Amino acid sequence: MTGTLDHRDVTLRAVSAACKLVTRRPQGPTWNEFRMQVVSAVGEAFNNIVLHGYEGRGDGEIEIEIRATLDRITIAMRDYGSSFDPTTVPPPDFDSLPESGWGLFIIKAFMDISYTPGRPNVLTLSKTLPSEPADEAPKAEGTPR
Amino acid sequence: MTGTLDHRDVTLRAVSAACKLVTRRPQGPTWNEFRMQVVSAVGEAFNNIVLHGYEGRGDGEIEIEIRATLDRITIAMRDYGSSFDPTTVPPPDFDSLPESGWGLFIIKAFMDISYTPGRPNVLTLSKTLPSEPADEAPKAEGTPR
Amino acid sequence: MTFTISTAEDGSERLAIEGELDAVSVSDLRTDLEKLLARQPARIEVDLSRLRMVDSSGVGALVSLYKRARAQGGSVVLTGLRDQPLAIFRLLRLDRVMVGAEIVAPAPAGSTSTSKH
Amino acid sequence: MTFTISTAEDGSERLAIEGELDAVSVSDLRTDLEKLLARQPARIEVDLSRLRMVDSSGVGALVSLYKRARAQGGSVVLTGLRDQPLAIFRLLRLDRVMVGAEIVAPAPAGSTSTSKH
Ligand SMILES: Nc1ncnc2c1ncn2[C@@H]1O[C@H](COP(=O)(O)OP(=O)(O)O)[C@@H](O)[C@H]1O
Ligand SMILES: Nc1ncnc2c1ncn2[C@@H]1O[C@H](COP(=O)(O)OP(=O)(O)O)[C@@H](O)[C@H]1O
Repeated sequence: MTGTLDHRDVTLRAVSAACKLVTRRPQGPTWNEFRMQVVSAVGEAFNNIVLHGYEGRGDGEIEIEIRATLDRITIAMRDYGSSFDPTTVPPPDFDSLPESGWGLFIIKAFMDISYTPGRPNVLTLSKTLPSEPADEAPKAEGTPR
Repeated sequence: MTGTLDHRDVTLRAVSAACKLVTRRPQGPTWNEFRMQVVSAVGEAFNNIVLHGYEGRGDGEIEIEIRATLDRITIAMRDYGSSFDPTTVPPPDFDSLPESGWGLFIIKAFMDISYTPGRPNVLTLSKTLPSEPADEAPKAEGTPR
Repeated sequence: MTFTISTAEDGSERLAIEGELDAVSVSDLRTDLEKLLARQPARIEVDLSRLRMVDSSGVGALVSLYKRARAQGGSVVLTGLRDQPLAIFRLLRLDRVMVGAEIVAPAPAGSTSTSKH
Repeated sequence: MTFTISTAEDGSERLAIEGELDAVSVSDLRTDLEKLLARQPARIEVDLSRLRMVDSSGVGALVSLYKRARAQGGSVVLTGLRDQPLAIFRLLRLDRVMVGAEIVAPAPAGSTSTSKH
């Protein structure tokens, strides 16, 4: 996967498909929100690697690893561009209505993040699917969990 | 992901989407065959875990991990069912036109396989995208590889 | 997976399978294949031109049909194999044994037809 | 992403954005947004009822439109936000500042319209 924004769609489609692997019922408001948040966060992270890590050069590689277990998805993104320290990026100054600087805030709001700088830089985003509120759960179907 | 055959489709769709991540040109006969072989092999492996590993019980978990790097895809499948030794399964006896026993042969023909029995059993299937024959490659586009 | 079985006036049968024939969908075929074999056709044409994907369970069902029809003295011809199913049949060396001409004669007029979806 | 800009006879503008507004597609909007702002409209309605996805670059473009229009003395109202875009606007606390009534008056008759796909 090359780090151009054209390739982001393909990544997001794979991530979206993988979100269906974390549950036996990929539907309902809880899962819909889970998928929306995962896809949004990965999209922001992809943008950042292309625009900051590779400074828009468009020839850098981004390796994507997607791991789905029951109730949890983990996406590791590896790039060979410049590194940064996500813990020192300040949150947006909401009152000044900034036009940029929202990306990392969205990522951190929606997913758990870990970052190891190096060659490659490894950004790992993960998220646990919250258990469904009782009124969303399907009626008993006789299949033991 | 639960180990029922109903869930195989969802897995295969995620794998198919991830096949687009291994190249900057997910198209053409070489890539089409790559994807066809990967999806076929993973489908057979999923069937086997459900039908043999979990003996059709339908309540076992299968964890799927998909890793795409440039030119290579790796799919790890973890299950908590019974173990086996893929190296001792004999190849099909082609002359007798058997009605079963083709699955592992298809898997091994299409992908590299490694298997570690345990809890979980880990079956790892991987495959390198062959480089395109020269006449399939796109005309020079000015983008360095 | 959807399929259509048509019986011609001369007693030959035509089975057309569309979509994905796999470990799940193969069971939908079973009853109708039993009935088809019970009619002891002299010839079965299996049209796979619209089969998109097959797995080893689907191959198993087709091999079983082939062997049972032959054991009854009938002939089976598979037509139209392409894409993934063709690759699987080639890999399993079934293409030379089981696969007939790629060009399918249209079903004769006056044939009766049952269609399942 | 596709968008439509309509100018009403009273000089107010209506911008409707459909699909996905992201770091790639946002650049398609830029020239037309410049032209729209150059017309110094007293009111801009941004209809987002058919916006399916937005990312931070898309949000940035909308915030920029909002701030520049306001600096010119105009008003901007965002309508129809839903699903992922609504979740993003809420998260970024933009929903209370920038978002107006959810019910959109139809564009006045006699408005001129330019559509981009
Ligand atoms: N993958 C990355 N590689 C290098 N720098 C990054 C990366 N991601 C983010 N950054 C740095 O963090 C800053 C904040 O990023 P973000 O919150 O996404 O906002 P924006 O992209 O709008 O600047 C960026 O301006 C950049 O300096
Ligand atoms: N995941 C698995 N767990 C346990 N046993 C397996 C598994 N996969 C394959 N096997 C064993 O290997 C044999 C051969 O498998 P395969 O070639 O797929 O043919 P078939 O499934 O038609 O028997 C199976 O019959 C089974 O005994």
